[in-house]
Amino acid sequence: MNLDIVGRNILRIDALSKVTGKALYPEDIFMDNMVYGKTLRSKVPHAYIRIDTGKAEKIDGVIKVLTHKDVPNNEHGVIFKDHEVFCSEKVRRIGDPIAFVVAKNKKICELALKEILIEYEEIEEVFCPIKAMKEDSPKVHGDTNIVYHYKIRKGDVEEGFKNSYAIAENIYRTHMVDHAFLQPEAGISFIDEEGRVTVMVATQYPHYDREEIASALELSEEKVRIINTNIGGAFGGREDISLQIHLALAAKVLNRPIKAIYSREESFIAHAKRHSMIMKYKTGADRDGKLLAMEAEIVGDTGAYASWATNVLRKSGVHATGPYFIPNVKVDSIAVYTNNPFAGAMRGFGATQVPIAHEQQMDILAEKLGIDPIAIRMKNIFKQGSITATGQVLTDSVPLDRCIEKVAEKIDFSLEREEAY
Amino acid sequence: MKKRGRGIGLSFYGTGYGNGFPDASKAKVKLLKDGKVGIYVGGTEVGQGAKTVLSQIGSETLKLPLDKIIFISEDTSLMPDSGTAAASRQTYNTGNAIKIACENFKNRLREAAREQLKLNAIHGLTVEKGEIYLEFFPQKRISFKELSKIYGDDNIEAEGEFIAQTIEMDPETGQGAPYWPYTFNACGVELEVDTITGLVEIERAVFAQDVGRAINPHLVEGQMDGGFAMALGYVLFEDLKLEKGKIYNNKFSKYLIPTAMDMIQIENIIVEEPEYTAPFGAKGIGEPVMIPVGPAILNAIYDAIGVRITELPVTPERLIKAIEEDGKKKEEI
Amino acid sequence: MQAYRGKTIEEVIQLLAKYKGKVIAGGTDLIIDLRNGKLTSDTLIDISSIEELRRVEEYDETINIGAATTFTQIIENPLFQENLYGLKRACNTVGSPQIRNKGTIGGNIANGSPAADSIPPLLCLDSIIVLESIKGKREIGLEDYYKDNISIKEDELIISVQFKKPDKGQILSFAKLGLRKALAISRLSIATLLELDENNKVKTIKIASGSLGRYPMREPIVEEFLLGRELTVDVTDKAVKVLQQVMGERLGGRSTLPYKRIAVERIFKEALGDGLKRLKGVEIW
Amino acid sequence: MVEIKLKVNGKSYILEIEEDMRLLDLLREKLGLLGVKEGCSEGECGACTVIMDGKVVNSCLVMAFQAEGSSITTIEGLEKEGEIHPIQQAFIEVGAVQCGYCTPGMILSAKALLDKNPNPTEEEIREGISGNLCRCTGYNKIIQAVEKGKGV
Repeated sequence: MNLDIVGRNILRIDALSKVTGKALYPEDIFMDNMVYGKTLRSKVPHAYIRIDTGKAEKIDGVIKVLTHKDVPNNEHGVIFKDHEVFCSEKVRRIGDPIAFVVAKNKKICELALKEILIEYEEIEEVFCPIKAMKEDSPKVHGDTNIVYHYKIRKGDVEEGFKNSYAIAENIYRTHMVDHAFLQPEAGISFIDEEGRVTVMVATQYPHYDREEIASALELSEEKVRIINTNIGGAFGGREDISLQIHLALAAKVLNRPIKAIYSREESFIAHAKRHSMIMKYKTGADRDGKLLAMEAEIVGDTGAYASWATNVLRKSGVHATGPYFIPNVKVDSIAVYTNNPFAGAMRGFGATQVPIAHEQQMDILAEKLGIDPIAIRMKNIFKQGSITATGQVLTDSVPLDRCIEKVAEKIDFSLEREEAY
Repeated sequence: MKKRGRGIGLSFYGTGYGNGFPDASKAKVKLLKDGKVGIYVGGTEVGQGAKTVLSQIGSETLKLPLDKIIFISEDTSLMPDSGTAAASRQTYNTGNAIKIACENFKNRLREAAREQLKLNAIHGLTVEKGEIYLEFFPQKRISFKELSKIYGDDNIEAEGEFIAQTIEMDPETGQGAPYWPYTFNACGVELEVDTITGLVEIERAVFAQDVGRAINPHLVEGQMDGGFAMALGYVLFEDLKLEKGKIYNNKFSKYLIPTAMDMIQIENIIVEEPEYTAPFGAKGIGEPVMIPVGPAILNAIYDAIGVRITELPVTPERLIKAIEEDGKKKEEI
Repeated sequence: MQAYRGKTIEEVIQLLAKYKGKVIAGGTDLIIDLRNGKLTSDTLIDISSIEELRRVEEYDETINIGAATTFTQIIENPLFQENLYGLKRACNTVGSPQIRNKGTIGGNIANGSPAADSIPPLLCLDSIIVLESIKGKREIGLEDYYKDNISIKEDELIISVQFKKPDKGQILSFAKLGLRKALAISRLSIATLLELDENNKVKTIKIASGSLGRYPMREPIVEEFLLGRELTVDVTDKAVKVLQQVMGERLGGRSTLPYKRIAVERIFKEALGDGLKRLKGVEIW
Repeated sequence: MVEIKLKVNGKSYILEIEEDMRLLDLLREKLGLLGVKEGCSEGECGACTVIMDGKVVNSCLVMAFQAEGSSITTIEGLEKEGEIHPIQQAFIEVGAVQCGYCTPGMILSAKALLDKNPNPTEEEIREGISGNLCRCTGYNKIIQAVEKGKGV
């Protein structure tokens, strides 16, 4: 292929504006007649609430206190509409948004937040996903906490383990983490010259934001406009709605520009986390190190809201084998609600957690069989034409063997080397 | 004692929303008034380099220098939906959409050129460097600029849509073709574990990443370095201290991400093997670059000290505890 | 809020007498506390531009570090490159370049944090804090300040921290355990001041710890154990056990104890080993 | 309100400011220098780094009134006669920029380092930028950019 520009180290087209500090992020935008907004969030993980905004509304400089009563359609969510724009009756996690204060400046916003009275009637919480799966556990939404159950049933794992010479069994646990992008959430909303509710925000998916805002405000999508500014990192943390609907609603109600900027602390409780997972693995191989069977039960804690839980746990399930051909596979990958911070997309999206398990399983088997970690992998890896656990044929571009060889050329993993455990 | 260990981690990663969910990217290409070309897509620049890479794909398809391309991806009132900047799908999905839109746009240009040059047909017309000309009679040529003068802004345009091919999985057996394409990688690390403090020091890392084809190698390396650092934080440092639903480490003085002093030079190796359904063979790597690093570190820790750490994060405290418990277990035996 | 920028010590103590305000120098802790609401104050009095407070002075017998002297100033001062190197090293582990450029030694003292990096070396030097108010000057031992929880009165200003210059043969060392290599709050730290006699026996030993108790403190039992002994591997191992015993009693029941008790060995040996290395040019651990 | 005099990017200002304003707020809101970013408000991330009297500081941890009489350089002050600074150029050329949020502070830390130590080792560069967090790049391209900016 004769390529002129593909494959070349073209300088980033946004680099100049970024090295000179001219690149604008949402908090860098100032408009005439602009006021500020700030979110009141739940302080408890599970409770029925009663909201009294009366006192806050009387504070000089407070323009409006928005609550669920002001939202035409008070629901959103990337897959299930299980988030409320503002909690109406129940909070399900610490950090759930309850109200949005609009005031002349940030200080008055802070002051008003303190004057909104929330009566919490606390209810039993559940933080452990295993416990949450039980029938008698407190329910976060509806009548079950199980959001999703993905299964792979391929071959006969019992038979596979019976024929295995070495078996590794372990439970692996990964934790919730934060994207920690450098630019905390911020946005500014206004009504543009064509009457559209416009939100300038740093988002991964502007058209999705437009859809959610239109739905919540019961407007047609043409009446909503998203302008993406520069974005200070995302890594999956800017997929769910954070302040977009709050800002849009405020602009629509007040017909003037409103700006909101999250502090770092608020950013931590506002956006999704990486799913923590409990991964119970059993992997069997024959005497030569050929994998014969794998069984995995993966439980992912999606916290108080589903966000991408179905897709994340599906991705975990599909990738549970690792890049290896295994004839007999049984996977159960389950997403569960709890009263923890909600989990959603983060770099790797469920496929980042499972290798913590399957790659250690490979090394455990290698040790049991007395072969080195490269050898056991080379025996089992996907190659062109391999069939995955879901029955998909990898027809093209499967250079995993080359990747391994490149690494093994530089680092010696053989068992004969000094210091090998 | 300080003990050294080596570990390897592999991973594969399926691109896109997956599972038969319509994973569509749209792109629009327009001839602008000064002969420049506008590419309009909803693909977001989050820092990964989407604007640059997608512009390169447009530039390559149109055989038009980058400075003649205006890339617009900010305003929903101007650009079509190109899906989310996630699932490592922008290079592959939106890249394909741009390529298709640019091919369609070239045909629109050829049509216009045929009319203006009074030709019988469009075949044999080459589009290159801002001109359309007849290969076997190059005197017959017309520039983008001239066309834009004749047709005005906004009149020559084309769209392109790419929908990834995936198949929904069976709910009982999980059989199906959920993602496409798949990306592969391997990471090896060498590290030192201080068995007294529980601190882990990465000494060396070799990272090989399949990219199909690298549209922009520097940007790929930047992703690999960044993915490594994020994985390092994931496995060794980052802890929300979540207790009863409350995040106690809710600020950067407590939630520790790696600093420049915690990172090392990574020996990055880009492995190319073009993927036939991808734009110029390029696969997305934004997410894969973080995945094999964690397990490589964990395997290296085991290689160093002979203790399996099965719970993240491997804080010094947890590591020391694991060593202690392992010691007790071995004593009992 | 009122804000004053003090130009002289005299002016500041007058302001303090009048307003009982909060003194701000580097601001690296204070501004965070103000933001978090951990501290409220109607009056801030800035001392960061008072030259007298921003310098290190060497006298015949003593060294005087002005309270508003930044960590960077200490790191760059030639006085702390030789046997007082441990103080430089401690200051160098504070936060980041930005924090070291602003954060001050007086701030480290006033803040009272158990993890303040500069304190253990100063404790080894038997430092004294000099305070001044309109009522006059007052000196308190740095060790007593922590141990006896002596509070700095609202109208008092920390002027300086002073210590006797150690002999050339006395080496100040410092080691710290942080969870990452920069911007790390110390999990635990040890400073030592070491001198050997002609028979390689410990002639002088002062040991101070950070984050092994509610405040930074001297470790007299360990000092006593080491005094007069030769620093063999065995003796040092025993000293570690003594320290572990002492901290065990002190931190009993704390969830962080089991880890710190083990990890302290590395940090203690690192500090002591550094002293020995610089005295004798040998590494024993 | 108090009145302060200071120099920012070579220009002298006399400003009326609120007592509880931070230097960060002054630079962003009073002077419109939006290249100064706020990422954590506690001196950890370094996005608000500026050079104050030759030294890098976190402008979120300096009260505005403390800046009286000082000379401040922000990212906006590096351009001279329409030409960007060689370190900025180096950041562009080696690909040291991703999301860009840490970039202004990072460049200022790099500049302050090179002003003081024109030929730093890799270790010294890592230390020099250790007060500036970056979540995107893994720092290595930034180190490379500083290496490239040496001696120019």
